[in-house]
Amino acid sequence: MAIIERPPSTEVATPATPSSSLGALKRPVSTTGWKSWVFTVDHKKLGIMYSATALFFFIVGGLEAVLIRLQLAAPNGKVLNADLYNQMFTMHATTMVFLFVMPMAAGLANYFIPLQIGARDVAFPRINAFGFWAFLFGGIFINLSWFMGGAADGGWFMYAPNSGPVFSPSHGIDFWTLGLQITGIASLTGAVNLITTVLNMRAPGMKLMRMPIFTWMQLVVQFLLLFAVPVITVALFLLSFQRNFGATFFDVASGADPLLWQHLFWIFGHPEVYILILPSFGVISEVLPVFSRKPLFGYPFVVFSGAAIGFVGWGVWAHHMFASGLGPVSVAVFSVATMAIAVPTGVKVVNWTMTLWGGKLEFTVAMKFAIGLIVLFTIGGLSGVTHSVAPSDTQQTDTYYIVAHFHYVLFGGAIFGLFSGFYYWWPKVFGKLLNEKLGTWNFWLMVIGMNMTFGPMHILGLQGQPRRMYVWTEQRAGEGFFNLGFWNTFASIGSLILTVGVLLFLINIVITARNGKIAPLDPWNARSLEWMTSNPPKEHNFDSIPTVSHLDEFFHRKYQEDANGQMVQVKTAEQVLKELEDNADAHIHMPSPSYWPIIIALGLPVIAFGMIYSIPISIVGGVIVLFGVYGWAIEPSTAPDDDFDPPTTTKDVVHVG
Amino acid sequence: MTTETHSSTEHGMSNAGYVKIALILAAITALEVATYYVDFGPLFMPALMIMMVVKFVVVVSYFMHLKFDNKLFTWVFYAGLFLALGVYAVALATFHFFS
Amino acid sequence: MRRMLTVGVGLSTSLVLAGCATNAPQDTFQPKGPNAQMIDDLQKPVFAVAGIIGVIVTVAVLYAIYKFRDRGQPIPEQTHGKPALEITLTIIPALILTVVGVFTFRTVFDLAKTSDTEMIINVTGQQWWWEYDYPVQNEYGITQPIITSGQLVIPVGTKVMLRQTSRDVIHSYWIPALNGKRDAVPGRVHLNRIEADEPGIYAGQCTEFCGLSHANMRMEAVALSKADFAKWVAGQLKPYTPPAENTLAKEGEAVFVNQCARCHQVNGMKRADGTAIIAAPDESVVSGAAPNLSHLMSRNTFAGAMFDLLNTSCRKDVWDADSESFGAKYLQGVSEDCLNQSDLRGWLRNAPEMKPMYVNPELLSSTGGKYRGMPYLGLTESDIEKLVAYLLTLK
Amino acid sequence: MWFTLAEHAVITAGEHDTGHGDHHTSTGLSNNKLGMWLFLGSECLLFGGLISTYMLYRGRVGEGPRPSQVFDIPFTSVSSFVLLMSSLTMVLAVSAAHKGDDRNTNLWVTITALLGATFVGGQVYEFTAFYNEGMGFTTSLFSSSFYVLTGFHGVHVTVGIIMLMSIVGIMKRSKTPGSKAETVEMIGLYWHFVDVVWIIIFTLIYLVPA
Ligand code: HEA
Ligand code: HEA
Ligand code: HEC
Ligand code: CUA
Ligand SMILES: [Cu+2]
Repeated sequence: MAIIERPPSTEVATPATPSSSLGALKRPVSTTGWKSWVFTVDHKKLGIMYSATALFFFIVGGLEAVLIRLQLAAPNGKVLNADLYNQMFTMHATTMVFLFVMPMAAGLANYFIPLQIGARDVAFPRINAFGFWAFLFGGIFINLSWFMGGAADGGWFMYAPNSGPVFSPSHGIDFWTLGLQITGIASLTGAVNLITTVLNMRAPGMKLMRMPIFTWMQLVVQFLLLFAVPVITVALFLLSFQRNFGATFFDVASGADPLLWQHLFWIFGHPEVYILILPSFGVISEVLPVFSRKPLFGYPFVVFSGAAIGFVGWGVWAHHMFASGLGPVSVAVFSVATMAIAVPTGVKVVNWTMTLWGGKLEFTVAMKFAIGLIVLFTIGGLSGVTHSVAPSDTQQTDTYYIVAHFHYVLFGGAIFGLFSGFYYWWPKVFGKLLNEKLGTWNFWLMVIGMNMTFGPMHILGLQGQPRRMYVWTEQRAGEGFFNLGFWNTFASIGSLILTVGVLLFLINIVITARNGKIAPLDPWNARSLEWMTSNPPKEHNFDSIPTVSHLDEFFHRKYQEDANGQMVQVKTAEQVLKELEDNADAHIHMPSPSYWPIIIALGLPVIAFGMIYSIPISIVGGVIVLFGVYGWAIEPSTAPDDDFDPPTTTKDVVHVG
Repeated sequence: MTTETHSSTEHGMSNAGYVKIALILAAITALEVATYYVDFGPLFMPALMIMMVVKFVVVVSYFMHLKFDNKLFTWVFYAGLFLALGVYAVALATFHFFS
Repeated sequence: MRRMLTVGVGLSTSLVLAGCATNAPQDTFQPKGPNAQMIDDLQKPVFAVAGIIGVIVTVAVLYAIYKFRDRGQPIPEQTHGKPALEITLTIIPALILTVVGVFTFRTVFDLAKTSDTEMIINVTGQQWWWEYDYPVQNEYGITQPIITSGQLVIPVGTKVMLRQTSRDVIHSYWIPALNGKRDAVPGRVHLNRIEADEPGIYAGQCTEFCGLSHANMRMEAVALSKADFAKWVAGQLKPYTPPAENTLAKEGEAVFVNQCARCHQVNGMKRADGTAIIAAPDESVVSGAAPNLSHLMSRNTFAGAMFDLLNTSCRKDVWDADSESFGAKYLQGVSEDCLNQSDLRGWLRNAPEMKPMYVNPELLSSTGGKYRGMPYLGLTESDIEKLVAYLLTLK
Repeated sequence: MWFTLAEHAVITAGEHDTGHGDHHTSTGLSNNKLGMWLFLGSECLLFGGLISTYMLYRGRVGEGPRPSQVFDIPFTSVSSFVLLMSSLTMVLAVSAAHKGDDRNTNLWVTITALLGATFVGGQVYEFTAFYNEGMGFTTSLFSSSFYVLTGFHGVHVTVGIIMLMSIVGIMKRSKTPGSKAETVEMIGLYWHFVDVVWIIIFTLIYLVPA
C-alpha cells in the first residue's frame, strides 16, 4: 500500500507492507476488503466515502422533505403532529445543509483537488481521514436523537430562547448542538488541509491563475469555512453550556439579549450559504467549457468574483434579521450591502452565458444540469435581491417566499451543480459512464419537479403563508380555485415528481454498476488535469507529475493551433497519458494507512454523549481521544523505508503528503 | 506567493534580541498595570489600547517570526484577525455597545 | 431543448394564473394603510426589475443553446473573454442596484418615523397568543388600562404605535395589509407602527417560529371608525356585572372562580366576602400570563385567533360587511345565538387537544411544573354547560 | 472543550513527520507551518466571539458581584507576566531546536511548560477565589461569560503544556538530534498565540473598567 514500485508496469505491483509497529498497534496493511477503506488515508477513497455518506443523508433529508409536503398537501394535515413536524423541518434542513451539501462538496474537493492541481494526495492525509470519520460520526450522532426521545425542534437556525432548556425540554437540541460541533471539527480540519494542499501541493507551473475554477472556488469555500466555523462553534458552546450546565447566555430573565444568538448564527450562516453554492459554481464552470468546446469566458473575472462573493459575504449577515428590531441604521446598511453581492454573482452568470455563446454545445446530462443551474439559480438569486430590499423583506421574511428563494438557490443551484458533477466525473471515479438516457429523464423530472414544488412557494409566500407551520387552514387560503390550497397541493405533487427524479439517479447508479458502459479514457474531451489520469486514477494519481504551462493544460496538450489559427487535435488522450507514463517516477512513496484517525473520531461522539447523559462517559471519550492522539503523534504519517518488508532503498523515492 | 524563500530556520534573531524584546514587553505590561493605579484621564483608554496592540504585534512579529517569514503567513493570520475585528465590532455596534 | 421552452412557458403561465387568483387574507400585495403602502410602492418596481432581468437571462441562455448547439461546426475559437464587455455587464447591475439602494434607504427611515404617533398600544406575545394593553390615553376615552387578546382594535386613520415585547420566546407581529413584520423579543421593546385607512378586519399571523403551536398563533387587527372605536372603549371599561342569582350562569361563575380564576383575570369579579379576585397565572404558566376574559364576548375569536367565537354564518356577516356597517356589526359582540358552541366547549373540555400545547406533566420537569398554554382541566359536561353560560355574560 | 483539545492535538502533534525539510511544495513553505497559521487565523474568530460575548455581558451581573469587586489586578498582573515570560522561554527553545541543540531545547521547553503550569495554577486559584466570593459559573451573565472566555483560554494553555511535555518525551526517544525542530517551532507558534490572546484578555477584561 505504501510504496508503489515502478508504476508503468501494466501489472499492479504488489505493495510492500510495513512490518514494525511504531504506534501502539501495527500499521494496518490491507489493500483490499473493508479494512482498506476504514483505515485508508487515500484522498480518493475518502472522497468516495464522503460522497456516498452524503448521498445517503440526501435520501434521509429528502424523505423528511416528502413527509413535510405530504403533511401540507391538504388543510389540517394529519400525517405528522405538531411536535414531529417541527422536528421534521429542523432535521430536514440540518441534514440537507450539514450532512448532504457540505460533505458532498467536501467529497468532490477531496477527490478532485489533488487531481486538478497535479498532486498525489492532500497535504495532511491522516487529518483528511479523521475529518471524514468525524463528519460521519457527527451525522450519526445528530440523527440518533430520533431514537432517544425526539430530534431537535427549534428550526435550523435554532433561535434562542426557544432553543433553551425550558422551551425545548427533549434532548434533541443537545444532540443537534454537539453533533454539529463534531461535524464542525471535520469542516475545520478539512479547511486547513485543503487550503494547505491548494497553496502548497501544486504541480510545477500550476500557478494560481492556471488553477481550474473548481479548485479556485473550493479554495474560497475552504477559507469561508476556516473563518465561519469557529463562529458557530462559539454559538453552539454557549447554547450547550446553557442547556447542559445551567448558564444563562440566552435567558432573558437574567438579562441576556436573544439577539446575540442571531448575530452569532448568521455571522456563520450567511457565509455558509456561499459555502453551499460556490462548489457548484465551480463544477459548472468546469462543465460548461468542456461541452462548449471553448475556455471559460473571462476566467479571471470568475475567479475574482468568486473571491469577492466570499469577501462581501461576511458583511451582510443581518439581512436575516431585518424584522428582528435592529434599528433603521443597521437595517439600511445591511440592506445595501446585501445588494452589493448581486454584482459579483451577476458576473458569474454573465460569464457562463458568454461561455455558451459562440460555442459548439453538446448537451450531455452534465451539461443539462449546468445550464439548468444558470437559469434556476438566477431565479433564486433575483428573489434574494427582492429580500435584500429591507422594507419589502419585512413582508416576505418567514413566509414561503423565502422558502422558495432558498430552494431555488439550493436545489436549483447547489444541487444541480452537484448533479452536473456526478454525471461529469462519474467515469473518472468509477471508470463507467452513467446512463445518459436515464440521466436525461433524471434531469427533466428534477427540473419539472423542482419548479412544481418550489415555484408555487413564491405565490404562497407572497399571498401570506408563513413558513414552519405544521398546518394551514382554508380560512386564510383565499378564494377561488387557484387559492393557496391549490398551490399547496400542487407543490406536494411536485415533490413526488422530484422524488421520482432523484430515484432515477439512484437507479442509474445501480444499473451503471451492474452493466454500465466502460468509459473511454477521455469520454468528454475534457480540458483539465484530473483527466490526465487513468479511469479510475491509480493510487498515486500521476505516474509522473506533469509540468503545467497553460490554463486547461490537458486541452492544450491535445489540441494546437494550426497555421490558419484553427484548433486541431494533435494528440489523443492516450498519447498524452503515455508520455506521463514514459517518464514515470520510479519509486513513489505514498502515505500509509492508519488506525488513529477513526479512533480519535470515535472518541468525539462518546464525549458528546456523556455531556448529555453523564460526565463519566465523557471522560471515557476523552481517554479514547487522547490515546488516539498519542498513537497518531508517534506514528510517522508515511512509513519510513526501513519499516518495510523487505526494506526498500531510499533512492529515487518521491515523497508525498 | 511562489517565492522560494526557505522557511524560518536560518533567520530570526539572536537570543539576546529575544531577551531585549521580552524586556520591552515586560515594561509595557508594567505601564499597563500602572494605568490601574494612576489616573491618566482621557488618555486612559487610547493609551491602554495602543499598548495592547503594540504588545500583540511585537509578539506576533518577533516571537512568532511573522516579520521574517513568508508574507503568506502574515496574510492568512491577519485576514482572520481583521475579519474577527470587523464582524464582531459591527455586531457589537448593533447592540449600541460603543455609544 | 424545446422542452425547456415548454417549461419556461408553463412557469410564466402559472405565475399569471397566480396573479388572478385568490384574494387571500394575508396577501402582501394589498396594502390597506400608509405603512404597507410605502412598502408596496417600493417593492412593485423591484419585482418588475427582477422579473425583467430574469427574463433577459433566461432568453439569453435559451437563445444560446438553440443557436450554438453542436451542428458539426468546427471547434470554436478559444477566446478567453472580452474585458470591456465584462466590465460593462458588471457596471449595469451595479447601477441598477444603486438606484434600488437609494429608494430602499429612504423607505427604511420613513417607516421608522415615530414622531407623529397618535396612539400607543402595548403588544405582548407569548406562547401562543397576543395580549394587547391599552395604556391610559384620555383623548380616546381610555381612562383605565384596557387589556384584551387576540384581536387588536384600532381607530381608522390613526397612527398607532405598537410597543412590542414578549414574555417567553421570540414572536413576530404581522398584519400584512397594515405593515411588515416586527419581532417581539423578550427583554426588548420594539416599535411597530400601523395605521388602517378603512374599517374592517385585517388578518395576521405570528411569523417567528415560537414552538409547538406557532402555526396556530394568529391575530387580527380590527379597525373601527373613530366613533365606533369610542364605543368599543366604553364597552371595555364597563364594570363587571355578576350574573343574576339562580341562573346557570351564576353556577358557572362559581366553577370559574374555582377552576379558572387562578389563571384568567375577570376585572371586578369579587369573592363572597367582597375581596377582589386576582389571577396569578405566573404560578401556573411559564410565560406568566393567560388571556384576560373580562370582555371575552366582545371579541370574535379566541385562543390566539385560532378559533372563531362566532359561528359560521354570524362570522360571515361580520367579515363580509362593507366598511359602513362593519363597525356596528362588530360591536354587537357574540350573542348566544351566534356563539360557536362546539369549539368553545371543545376548548373547555380539553384545550391541549384542540391546540397543541406543552402541558404534559411528564415533560414539565424543565419548567418547574408550569404549563405552556392552557391545560386539560377534567371538567364535567355540566360544568362546561355552566361555564359557557357564564362566559356568555362577559360582554 | 474536547473540541479544541482534539483540534490542537491533531494539527500540531499530527503530521510533522511528513514535513521533513527536503519536501517540495509550490510555495517552498512547510505544510505544517502553513496549516498552523491557518488554524491560528481561524482561532481569531473563536476568541473574537468569546470576547465579544463577554464585552456584551460584562455589565450584566444580576445579584452577583461586579467585575471590579472580584478582580485582583496585582495577582493577575503577576500571572500575566509569567505567561509573557513563558513566550520568551518558548522562543529560546525554538531557537535552540533550530540549532539542533536538543539539550537546551529540552531545558527551555520544560521551563516554558512550568511557567505555563504556574499560569494555569494561578487561574485555578483565581477561579476558586471568585467562587468563594459568590461568583459561580451560573451566577450571572458576567460570570458565565467570564468563565467561558478565560476557561477556554486556560484549556488552550493546558493543551499547550501537554504538547510541550510530550515533545520532551518524544525528543528523548528520537535517535536523530534536531529532528523535531519543526514540531517545536509549531508548538511555539501555538504557544505564542495563546499568549497574545491573553494580552488582549488581560487588557480588555481586567484593565478596562466595565
Ligand atoms: C445557496 C445558498 C444561497 C445563495 C447563493 C443565496 C443568495 C442570496 N440570498 Fe439568500 N438565503 C439562503 C440561501 C442562499 N441565498 C437561505 C438558505 C436563506 C434562508 C435561511 C432561513 O431563513 O432559513 C436565505 C435567505 C435570504 C435572505 C433573508 C430573507 C429572510 O429571511 O427574510 C436574504 C435577504 O436579503 C437573502 C438574500 C440573498 C441575496 C441577495 C443573494 C445573492 O447572492 C443572489 C445573487 C444572484 C443574483 C442576483 C442573480 C444573478 C445576477 C444577475 C443576473 C445580475 C443582475 C442582477 C441584478 C441587477 C439584480 N437570502
Ligand atoms: C440543500 C438544502 C435543501 C434541499 C436540497 C431541500 C430539498 C427539499 N425541501 Fe427543503 N429546506 C431547506 C433546505 C433544503 N431543502 C432548509 C434550510 C429549510 C428551512 C428549514 C427551517 O425552516 O428550519 C427547508 C425547509 C423546507 C420546507 C418548509 C418547511 C416549513 O417551513 O414548514 C419545505 C416544504 O415544502 C421543504 C421542502 C423540500 C423538498 C420537497 C425538497 C426536495 O427537493 C427533496 C428532494 C429529495 C428527495 C425527495 C430524496 C429523493 C430520494 C428518495 C426519496 C429515495 C427513496 C429511496 C428509496 C425508497 C430507496 N423544505
Ligand atoms: C393553568 C392556567 C389556566 C387555567 C387554569 C385555565 N386557563 Fe384558559 N387559558 C390559559 C392560557 C395560557 C390560554 C391561552 C392559550 C392560547 O391561546 O394558546 C387560555 C385561553 C383561554 C381562552 C381563550 C381566550 C382568548 O381570548 O383567546 C378561554 C376562553 C379560556 N382559556 C377559558 C378558560 C376557562 C373557562 C377556564 C376554567 C375552566 C380556564 N380557561 C382555565 C390558561 C389557563
Ligand atoms: Cu408566536 Cu410564532
Ligand atoms: Cu444570507
